[in-house]
Amino acid sequence: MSHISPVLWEFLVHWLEHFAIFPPEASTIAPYADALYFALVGMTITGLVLVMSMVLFFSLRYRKERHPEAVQIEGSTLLEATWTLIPLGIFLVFFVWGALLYFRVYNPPPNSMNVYVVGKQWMWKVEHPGGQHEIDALHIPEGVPIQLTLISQDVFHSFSIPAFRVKREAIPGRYTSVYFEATKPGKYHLFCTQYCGTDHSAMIGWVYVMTPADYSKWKAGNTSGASLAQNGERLFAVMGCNACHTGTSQARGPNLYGLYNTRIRMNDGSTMIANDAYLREKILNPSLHVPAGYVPIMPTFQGQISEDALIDLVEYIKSLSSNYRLQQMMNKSDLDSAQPAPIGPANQGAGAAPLQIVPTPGVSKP
Amino acid sequence: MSTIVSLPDQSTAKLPSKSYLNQEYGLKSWLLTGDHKRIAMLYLFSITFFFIIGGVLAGLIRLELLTPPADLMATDTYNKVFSMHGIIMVFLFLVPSVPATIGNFLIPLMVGARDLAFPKINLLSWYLYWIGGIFILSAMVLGGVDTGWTFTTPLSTHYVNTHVVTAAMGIFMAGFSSIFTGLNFIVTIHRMRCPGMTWFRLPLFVWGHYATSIIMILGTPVLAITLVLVALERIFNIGVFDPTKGGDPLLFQHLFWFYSHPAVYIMILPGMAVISEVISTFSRKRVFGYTAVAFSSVAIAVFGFLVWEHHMFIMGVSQYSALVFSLMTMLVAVPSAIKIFNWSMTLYKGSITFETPMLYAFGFIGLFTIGGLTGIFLATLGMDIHLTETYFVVAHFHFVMVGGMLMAYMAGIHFWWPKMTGRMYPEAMSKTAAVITFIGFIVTFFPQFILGYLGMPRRYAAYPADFQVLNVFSTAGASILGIGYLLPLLYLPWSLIYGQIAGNNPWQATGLEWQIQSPPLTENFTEIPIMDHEAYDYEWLANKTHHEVQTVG
Amino acid sequence: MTEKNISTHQDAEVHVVKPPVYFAIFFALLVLTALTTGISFIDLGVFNAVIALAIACLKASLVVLFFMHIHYSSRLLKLTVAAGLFTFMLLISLTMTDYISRAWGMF
Amino acid sequence: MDSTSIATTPHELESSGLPHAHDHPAFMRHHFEDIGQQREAASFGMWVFLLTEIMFFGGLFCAYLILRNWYHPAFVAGSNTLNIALGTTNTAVLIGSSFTMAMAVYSAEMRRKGQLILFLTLTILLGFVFIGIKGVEWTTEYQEQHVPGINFSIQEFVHPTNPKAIPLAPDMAEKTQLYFFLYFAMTGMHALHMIIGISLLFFMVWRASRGAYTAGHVIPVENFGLYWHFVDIVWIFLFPLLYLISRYR
Ligand code: HEA
Ligand code: HEA
Ligand code: HEC
Ligand code: CUA
Ligand SMILES: [Cu+2]
Repeated sequence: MSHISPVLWEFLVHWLEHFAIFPPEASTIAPYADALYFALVGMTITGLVLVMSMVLFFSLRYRKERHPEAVQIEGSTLLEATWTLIPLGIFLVFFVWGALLYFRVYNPPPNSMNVYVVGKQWMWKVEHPGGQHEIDALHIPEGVPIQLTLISQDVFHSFSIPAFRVKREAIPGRYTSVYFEATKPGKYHLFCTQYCGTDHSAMIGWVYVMTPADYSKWKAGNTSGASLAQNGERLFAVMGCNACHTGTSQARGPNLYGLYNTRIRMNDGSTMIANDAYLREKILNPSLHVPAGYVPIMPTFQGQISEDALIDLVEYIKSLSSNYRLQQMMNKSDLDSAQPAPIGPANQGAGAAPLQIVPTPGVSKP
Repeated sequence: MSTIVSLPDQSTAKLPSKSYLNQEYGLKSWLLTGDHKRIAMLYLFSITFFFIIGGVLAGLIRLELLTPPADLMATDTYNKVFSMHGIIMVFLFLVPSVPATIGNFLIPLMVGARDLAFPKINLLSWYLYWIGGIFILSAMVLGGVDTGWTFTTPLSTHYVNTHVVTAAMGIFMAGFSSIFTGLNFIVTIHRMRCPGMTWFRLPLFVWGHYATSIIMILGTPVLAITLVLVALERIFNIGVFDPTKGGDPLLFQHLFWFYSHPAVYIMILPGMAVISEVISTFSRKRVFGYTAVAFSSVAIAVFGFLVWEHHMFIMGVSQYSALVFSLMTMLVAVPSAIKIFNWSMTLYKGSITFETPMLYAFGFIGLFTIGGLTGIFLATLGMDIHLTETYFVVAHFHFVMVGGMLMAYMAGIHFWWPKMTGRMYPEAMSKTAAVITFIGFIVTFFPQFILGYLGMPRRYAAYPADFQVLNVFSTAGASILGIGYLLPLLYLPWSLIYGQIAGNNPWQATGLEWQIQSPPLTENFTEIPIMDHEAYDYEWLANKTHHEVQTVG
Repeated sequence: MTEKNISTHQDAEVHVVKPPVYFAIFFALLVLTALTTGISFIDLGVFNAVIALAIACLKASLVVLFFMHIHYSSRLLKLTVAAGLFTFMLLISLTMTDYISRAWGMF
Repeated sequence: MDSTSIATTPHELESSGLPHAHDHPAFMRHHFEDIGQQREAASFGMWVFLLTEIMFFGGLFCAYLILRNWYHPAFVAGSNTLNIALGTTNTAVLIGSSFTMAMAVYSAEMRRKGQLILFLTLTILLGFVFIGIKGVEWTTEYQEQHVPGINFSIQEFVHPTNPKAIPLAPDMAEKTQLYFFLYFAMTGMHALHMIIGISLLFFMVWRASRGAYTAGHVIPVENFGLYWHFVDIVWIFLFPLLYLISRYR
């Protein structure tokens, strides 16, 4: 091999080191996707072999030298039916199979840990409920079902983690979500796959899957001090929301406690679920859907508030489940929220204490 | 029912003294012609021009992707290059490729008419094509467009400051050019068939173009109005497609893909039309299951309108409507399968020869089957999540568009070259080119499937080093492919002067177009023919030898 | 098909529509215009939209059938018109499958 | 019929280029077999063209329907600022012009030159009246600052001067901009078609005065009629969608 020039040699070594033909399988989704993939590959090979062997065999057997006289054949309804129905049946199997996977990936189970992702030209901003912010990186614990709630601040982006076989577009104006559960600690590629302008190809990063212990350490070491809900609480005051949403009966705006995920009646008689999308929509286009019994006097905050801040507000409203916390906020303007909140997610704001939201691996199985 | 058809001796063939090529001389006689055959030649010349530009851009793409970082050109430049590559290849090359050249040339001949129904509109559509082309070229020269060929909003409306409006207007014009082509075809096929030419005596080529024309006239206007909205939105800063102003970017996607999905069938049906003719001619047999093949074209055209949302599966469309569209996509794939199987069966008990067009046709069958079946991967909802926006999609559509349509186009050009010019292309050379193209193609685009499953995103100027090996393969393949396309670019013009004289019916094909002189007269038929046999009646042809058609002069 | 009527253009005889028909249609269209404007001033809830569109469809059909002679035309032209409407409906209805069901399943 | 009937050799090709000898009117194009075929091809061609026009406007209608459902109050408020009297008048005018156009076709078929010119001119006049009224409306909208991208202001919708109008919340009032954008896009596209039509009409009057259409060659008049009626139909739908629907909410 000595006659190969050293430069070329170096190249070859380099390539071989970086050569892969199959991505790592690192989520609970991946085996399902791969199974589907191999089934599809199997179908393609079968179909191709079938067609090509017909073509090859016939063109050898009936080439002019061997078969100078063509026999005219009209066609055959039976054959037509066969090759209509069999491919149709095969395709339908894949339709059902694919649909099941799709619904699984895009409908996160309710117990999953929520991480917000904001896409903007040209970076990913990840916000953990505990207030940890990251850019172009995502740290997650292994073995925990995770829901990403994505939104874009400008154009379409797409959050793709090939090793997990999941991706979802972050679109402007609306939340989208995707679910996965990492299975193998490690460092995986993160891409923006929807073309988003000049630096589209630089909108990449890494996903770090950590053992739960490592993850807790990381979390504690990276917290910015205030959880999303706490930030939201502050914003709620700063933006003047609490001027109307006082939580009292004389208030101009409706009471927001315990609002999240309830079904509310609108003034046109329809009902809506107060989910993340609804809360976000209320802040930007308040008069689009007006709850029964109110006049649309709430001002719009469109253009005055970033997607990050919206996420904080939404998190905050989600975390409100009793009057207690609002009372507390009204009384004290300092954000000392060391007091344990009564129930559930509301205690995310509990300062530097480890967040309760991360379910232990045993509990997390969907 | 068996037939022996042997190829005629070409050594005695002479060029006719009078033909559409020498009816009149001078630039003006070409630029103001109403003759569909001359317009076809004008188109042939024009789309070749744009194919070279698009091909050179493809070469630049591949060169840039040879190494992981964006070193050959800046990311912005790269973005402009692939956008222009996509726009030119789709709107200025592939959409008009077969219909406007071969279709334009042959449809009147095949239905037994003197010309298309509206010769002036036909000429107009060529001019519109060029106006569109000039708009697009000027967008490119003035600084480019970097939105991709899909013009995704709000990127294209509010976030880039390149020449989106110019390019959009270019596509608008090119779109109307294709609408007029489709209009002409539909009217001609309905209204200009010669006596005895019933629907089921029409060659499958005509059926394929009929289906294509349906899509052209019903789909293209939606693209036109969408682009107008994009342009207005940019100019007046409105927000029908911009969520911060209350609009919905997905509305753009819906309108755009309402055209652009059916448009991919504009880009394949004429190719399939060519393949039907080629396969049947070189196996000396009628196409197996004629009616099934004919109706599957129309079925593709109609069902093609029901599946557009499969380009938006992960963009936040309703999951339920994604179900509907995935199901429809599975249905629309079936007629293509029907065609593939019927062509394969046509070979059965044929008497097959392997002329160049036939080699390209075999290439088509193999590559389109792969391309089409990988379309099923993408139509499968859960799989699309992983594969969409990666090189898998790039590989899929190059397999169907380059491996499918471009192969078919090459097959068609070679097949009808003797009819169009009266001369044969060099046989050995063209077979070499066909084989080179096939090998080059596989080496270029097959690795991209693997890259796609690895997760390499499309439209990336720079990529992680893990992906380099396969990209090097791809670039190497593109060089081979380039040679494969360069060869015909050289030997076809060469054959215009030095090629062997072909005679009227060098392939001994049954089509009406082969029964007249090559190249044909301006008025095609001296007397309108009366059709008394089916399109692929080789018995009729075998018994017809004593009526062998003479050329003029 | 027999050899005789193979030619596709035998039915070229033109039906000349007489002015009284035009007058009648013209009058009907004016009446319908007045009607639709009038009804729009009455509050009928959702039916305002339904009626307005129904009248518009009626008017359009009158124009197509008589002013544009489709009533007297060959089946091909009738089918052509139908094809246009059909594709338009596809565009609307299939786009709607997305918009209508987007909020579904968010329970 | 035997295969000889596929005559392909030019036996008696005259240098004049006209391939067949039998008599036909001068306006017949040589690539048609007979005048019936030409006529059928032409009217079918026109219809196919109108199909593309349906889909062209179809995209706009689709956008309108979706956004209207989203921002219903804004679209109602926007719609309520339009002048219903002018809209109705315009509808009547356009229907009238369709009628005169139909009569023009009839006159051409009857080969009455004077009458044809009369009706074509009337159609032009009514066309101009339509554009004129539309122009008045557009000017009002401009004065009321309702032209998106040029001088749009939501003032009118947040603090309506009309006591009967329901004020909109500012965020909803913003969305009236979408209504007006689509309003201008749709009426503008429609008016563009009218202007093209009127230009063609001028040309046709000139041709008619030279007797072009009253010697049996009615195809151009007929096809133009189809186009004109189509433009009328578009308006028949625009009128209720833009002006009438939900006046009362
Ligand atoms: C000529 C063009 C062409 C053609 C014909 C097709 C044909 C098909 N395409 Fe493709 N497609 C494109 C051009 C084309 N496509 C382009 C340009 C894009 C990308 C646009 C962009 O984003 O830039 C795209 C993208 C694309 C997507 C979106 C991917 C994404 O962005 O996520 C999807 C998803 O469903 C898809 C599906 C299909 C299907 C199901 C077919 C079917 O019609 C294929 C049917 C054919 C077969 C199925 C093969 C024959 C079958 C057999 C021989 C039977 C085999 C036997 C057995 C199974 C037993 N295509
Ligand atoms: C008809 C359609 C068509 C055709 C024929 C081709 C042909 C080719 N295409 Fe392309 N391609 C598209 C349609 C087409 N493409 C579209 C729609 C996109 C998406 C754009 C977007 O994302 O917006 C795309 C994107 C695309 C990409 C992805 C870019 C990206 O996402 O970052 C790549 C990368 O390899 C590529 C490569 C090629 C190659 C190597 C060829 C080769 O087949 C070309 C071979 C031809 C020639 C080379 C020219 C002829 C030869 C000569 C004149 C000789 C001299 C020239 C040289 C030696 C260079 N194309
Ligand atoms: C001027 C008073 C006012 C201010 C300031 C205000 N709101 Fe409101 N809000 C209202 C009123 C009134 C309603 C009910 C009517 C409506 O939806 O417009 C409402 C409704 C809501 C709802 C929906 C409640 C339900 O029951 O459906 C949410 C969520 C909300 N506001 C959040 C906020 C947030 C977050 C802010 C600050 C960024 C804010 N509001 C500021 C008056 C106000
Ligand atoms: Cu963000 Cu691509
Ligand atoms: Cu598609």
